[in-house]
Amino acid sequence: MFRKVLVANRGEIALRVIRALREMGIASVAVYSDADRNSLAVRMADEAVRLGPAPSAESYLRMDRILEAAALTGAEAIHPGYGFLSENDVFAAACESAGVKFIGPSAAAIRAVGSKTAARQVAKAAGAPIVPGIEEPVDSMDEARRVAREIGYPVLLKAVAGGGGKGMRRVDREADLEAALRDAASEAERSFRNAEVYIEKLVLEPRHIEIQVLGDEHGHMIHLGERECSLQRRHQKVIEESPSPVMLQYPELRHAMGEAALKVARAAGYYNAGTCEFLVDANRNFYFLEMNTRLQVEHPVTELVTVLDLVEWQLRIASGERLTLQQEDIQWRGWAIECRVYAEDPTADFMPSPGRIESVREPSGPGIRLDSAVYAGMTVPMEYDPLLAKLAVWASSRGRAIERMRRAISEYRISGIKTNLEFFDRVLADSEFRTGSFHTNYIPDFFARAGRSVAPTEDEMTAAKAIAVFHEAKRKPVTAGPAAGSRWRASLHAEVLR
Amino acid sequence: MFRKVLVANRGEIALRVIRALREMGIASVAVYSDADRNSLAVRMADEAVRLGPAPSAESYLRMDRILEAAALTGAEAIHPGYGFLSENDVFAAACESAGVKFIGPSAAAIRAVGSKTAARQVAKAAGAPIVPGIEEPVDSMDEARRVAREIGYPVLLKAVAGGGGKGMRRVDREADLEAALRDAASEAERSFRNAEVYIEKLVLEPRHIEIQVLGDEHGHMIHLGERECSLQRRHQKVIEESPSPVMLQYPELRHAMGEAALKVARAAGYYNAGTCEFLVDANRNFYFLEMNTRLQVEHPVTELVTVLDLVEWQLRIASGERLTLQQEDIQWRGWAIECRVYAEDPTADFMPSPGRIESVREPSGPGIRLDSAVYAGMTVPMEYDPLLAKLAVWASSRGRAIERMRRAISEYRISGIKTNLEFFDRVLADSEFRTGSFHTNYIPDFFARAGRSVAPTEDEMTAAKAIAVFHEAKRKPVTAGPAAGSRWRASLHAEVLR
Amino acid sequence: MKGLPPNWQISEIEPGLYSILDGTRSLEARVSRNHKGYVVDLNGQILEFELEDPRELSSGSRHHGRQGRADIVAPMPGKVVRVLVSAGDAVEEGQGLVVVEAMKMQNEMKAPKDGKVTAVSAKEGASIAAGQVLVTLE
Amino acid sequence: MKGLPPNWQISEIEPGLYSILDGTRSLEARVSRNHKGYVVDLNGQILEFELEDPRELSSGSRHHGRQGRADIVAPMPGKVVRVLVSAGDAVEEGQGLVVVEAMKMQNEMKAPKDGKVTAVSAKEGASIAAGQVLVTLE
Repeated sequence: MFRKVLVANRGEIALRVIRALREMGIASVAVYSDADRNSLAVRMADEAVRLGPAPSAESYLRMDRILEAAALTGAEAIHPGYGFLSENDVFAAACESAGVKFIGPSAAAIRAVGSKTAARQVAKAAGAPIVPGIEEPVDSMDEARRVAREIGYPVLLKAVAGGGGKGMRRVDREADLEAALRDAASEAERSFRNAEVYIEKLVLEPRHIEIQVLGDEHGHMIHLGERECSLQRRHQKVIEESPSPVMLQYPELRHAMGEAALKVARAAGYYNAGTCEFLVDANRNFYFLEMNTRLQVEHPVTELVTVLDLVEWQLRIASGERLTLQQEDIQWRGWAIECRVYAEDPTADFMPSPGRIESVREPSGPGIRLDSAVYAGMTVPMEYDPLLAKLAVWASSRGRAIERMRRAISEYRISGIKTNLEFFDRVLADSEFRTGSFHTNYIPDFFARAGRSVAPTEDEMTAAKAIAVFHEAKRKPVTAGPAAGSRWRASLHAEVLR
Repeated sequence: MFRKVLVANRGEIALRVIRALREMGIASVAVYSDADRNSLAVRMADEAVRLGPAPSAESYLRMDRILEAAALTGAEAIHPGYGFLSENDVFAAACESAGVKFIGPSAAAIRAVGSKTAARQVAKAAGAPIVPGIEEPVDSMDEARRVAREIGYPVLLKAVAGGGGKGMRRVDREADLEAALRDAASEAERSFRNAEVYIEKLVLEPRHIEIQVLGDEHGHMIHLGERECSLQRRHQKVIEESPSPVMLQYPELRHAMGEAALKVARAAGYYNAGTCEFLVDANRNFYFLEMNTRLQVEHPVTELVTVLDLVEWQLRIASGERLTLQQEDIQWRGWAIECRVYAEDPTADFMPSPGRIESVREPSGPGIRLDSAVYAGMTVPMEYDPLLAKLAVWASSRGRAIERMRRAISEYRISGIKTNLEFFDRVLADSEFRTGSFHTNYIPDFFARAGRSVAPTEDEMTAAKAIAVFHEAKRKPVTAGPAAGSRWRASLHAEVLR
Repeated sequence: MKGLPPNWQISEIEPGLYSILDGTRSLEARVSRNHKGYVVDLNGQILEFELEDPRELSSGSRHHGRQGRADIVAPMPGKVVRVLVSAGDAVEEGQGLVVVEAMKMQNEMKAPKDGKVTAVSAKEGASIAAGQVLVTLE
Repeated sequence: MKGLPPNWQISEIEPGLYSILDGTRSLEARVSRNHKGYVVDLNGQILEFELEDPRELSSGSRHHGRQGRADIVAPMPGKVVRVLVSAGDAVEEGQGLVVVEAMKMQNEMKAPKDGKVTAVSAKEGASIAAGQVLVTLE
């Protein structure tokens, strides 16, 4: 096993890996940008090395600086987390050249399934069902028109190098195709420095379900079942669960999708942890979408229902160990739900809300798992994505898990910036969510039904104002007589002049 | 099911019950003494009612005030937690008379096994093995001498109404008997308002292992396996685990002890959650000690390995539901360890350390369960016991659980008061603890081997002093020239005169 | 305390954090301020408002009503990605004015009403603070 | 900063909490004070000491060395349960002087050296603060 591992990431996932390293007796090296000098990752790691200024391009995307940090500290391996360089085959190869183990699949496997079009070709060849469309980027408007007509509207334009909904556009009719293609390509160029876009059939009212696979470097691979990821906003997942509610009724679907995922991964010569994403339509037809060649954000829900430690296995596999689990060893027990707590403002169309966190109170007690990287006094940087924490719960059933999550949210307080905690409580209380029968348009539909946020009642507003007045009076005690007002003004004046 | 339940306790156990109530959709009522007005229990409960001043006798032990609070709020049931009135048959009966359900066993069952001597008689009659001794309190020195000679020294004097080591004395020879009896009786009188003491054979180098039982009000009862509670200091448990390491080697012992526990509980007409304590000697002979007729402090380790929710079951049983679990449904999976975080000073013989908590950073991430009732800015009252929090972990094996606990401790920070967190890390790193082979004298032996605390190295002390100097310089910037010193003194002077 | 509901008993946990017992009902509230006014977290629900209290610290509202001038302010710190209008342009309610980026997300600031652009303070590529005026309409 | 080890780079997280990079090695330290002096939590290890720094705030040490006077002070807030000695008594090192109760535990304050009791300030039943002198030996 490695003696020292560098974690080439930030935020909660850096902490997740540092925690696993500590539990395994492996020294940890954090890397940080100037915006993260005071982060919990830097403070909890055994060592820390500066990469550069806040922007990712000058820090967490600097392969050279990361490899220098590994050399400086003598780290034998690099865990890339998710995002940043985690799915970058050039980085994986550079690690190999530098004699540092990249904790993930081989550079060749990343290349084989790293782009969506390549992955579709692999899946098709391996016999896994894929969404109708083409496997190549479109290179002209004429070709785009031809392909779209062939597979039939509505179609989806997607960035070849994409993720997180960037460079993605739904097109319902030919008239909109040209503008959408231009928008998608320019967004793809901005986001990934790769303007290539491809077209696929839009599956209507699908669930988004993904399968976790885990394989060693000696040819043995299993799947760990599914995660239900249909609850998305702007193509970003916000609530995930495992199992998927659909599997309660149709348990054979897990096996079928698991087999399909393993076909794709095996065809790509994949090892370590990876995820195959699928769309599942109302008739439970499933279509392979793409493969994420790294640890997923939402891996905790799989860990909670399988009681396996995915990061521990990533490390063991990368160090050459054999995966000692067989497919039949894997059992799914109870129910897990995860909420992604973002710095965003539900009352302002979920706009990002970076800034200083004044105070934090975290939920705890039975069945709670919190993967967070924030603390009171922290300034949430505006340079990175707005994920503050992942709040996950486990309980014996879906209903109990939902109630446990609501309990946890009722304890959770983050002040100074806005978060989507209230939004989660509204969704978890929603009867349609609770039926378990929903698809990827659930959140837009929910907003249409129930609004983006709930206006406070008059009683609540009266109470809040009364407290604010009490608070002001406490901060600046009012003494009797007219002098009070002018003293107030004087002190205000002094404050302004300061 | 109840619609509203009053929680007649404070601290972490009040929160534990309030959390369960919230998850079950039951309204919660907290009660509080003046020392706990700002507690998390008061803030997290739906309602809260003041009982009286800080001393327990004027607040948490006031049955009349608690029943008034239940009547005022319309609570249908009372959860007593542990300690305070939880094992008080008079209170259980008073609840019944007041038409409020006592969440626990019947008053008659508490009487049947509530005192240690009564419990011994029940156990003996039911055919469960007990420690040689007498079942009645001694009422004279002569009788005490006769009994102690009969069963042979060393003997143990124990308070009939006791718990937590109060009113307990080891006596190695007759010469010490009289003084020890006087001490034990007066401590018992002070602690429990009951001076009665009994004598039993001291089992040498025993493990302290307890069995959790759970039964409904319709005559069905099962056991949930054991908790290893041998790690005690001053007869207070500090680290508990489940399973007991001894069960790894001798799995049949769990079944035998479970059966014995059920015999005792059934003979007492017991229902709801309860615990039978046993001593287990080196030859795995086990002796019933006493029964705790309530939820135990350390119940989380059982919950973690059985994935059952004991408080949920307490509530369901008290509302008349049947226990739908059969003995063969119960499975023990992985390993759980709990550390009791106390406000005490390891460098000063673990003396209590009440006071103001300046800041708290709590551990989180995979496999952590924290039941805590403290927050930054809280003043830990000196009137109650020093338990601040229970830190529990689950992992797939004992070794992994130990490393996970050490990782959690490495993240945990409580400043302003002293705690025993460092002590836990030393024990968890101790090779004897890690073998799993130990008995109730482990902690005194550990102190004899390794000292009460570890002196910092010179390097550590140098670093700490450098930081303190840096901190002072930062708080009061030094400007050049001799004026700085006098300005410093002037401001100090002003401070003193204030 | 004038204005406090009857039966309220308030206890301060730390500056700005209060536990309130309204009879037996337990409430918890945290009071803070942002550039728009007061933010009260009441049992996890966020309420935002301005106080008419004469002792309010705000140095003057930036909001001028629907009929008159309207300042479009940055709702969060970020960077101006694109400016979509120029001074003198007529705009319709809902029309995009400025695109601001923060935390890897682009957000379009839209006109709150029909009107005319009287000033454009936003500059493409510039960093901005929460509450900073980007565009003024009339 | 004089006295700081070379290669240290310190960053303040909040008042009293520091992240230190000693080369690449990461340390975290919280500095606070109690009635005895400084308390530094260094990566979870608690170190207590007094500083010889001239700017120390302490208004005079209570510790007078092994040879001379010794004040027995309360290590925590609590209540005096029993006073076991009177002024004028000769005591041996380790002998119990006062029993203090806090958090349901009784603790015996013991003589740190052989000597004579010169003053007993502790009163049975009295509440005491941390650092309060209970007994003085000579």
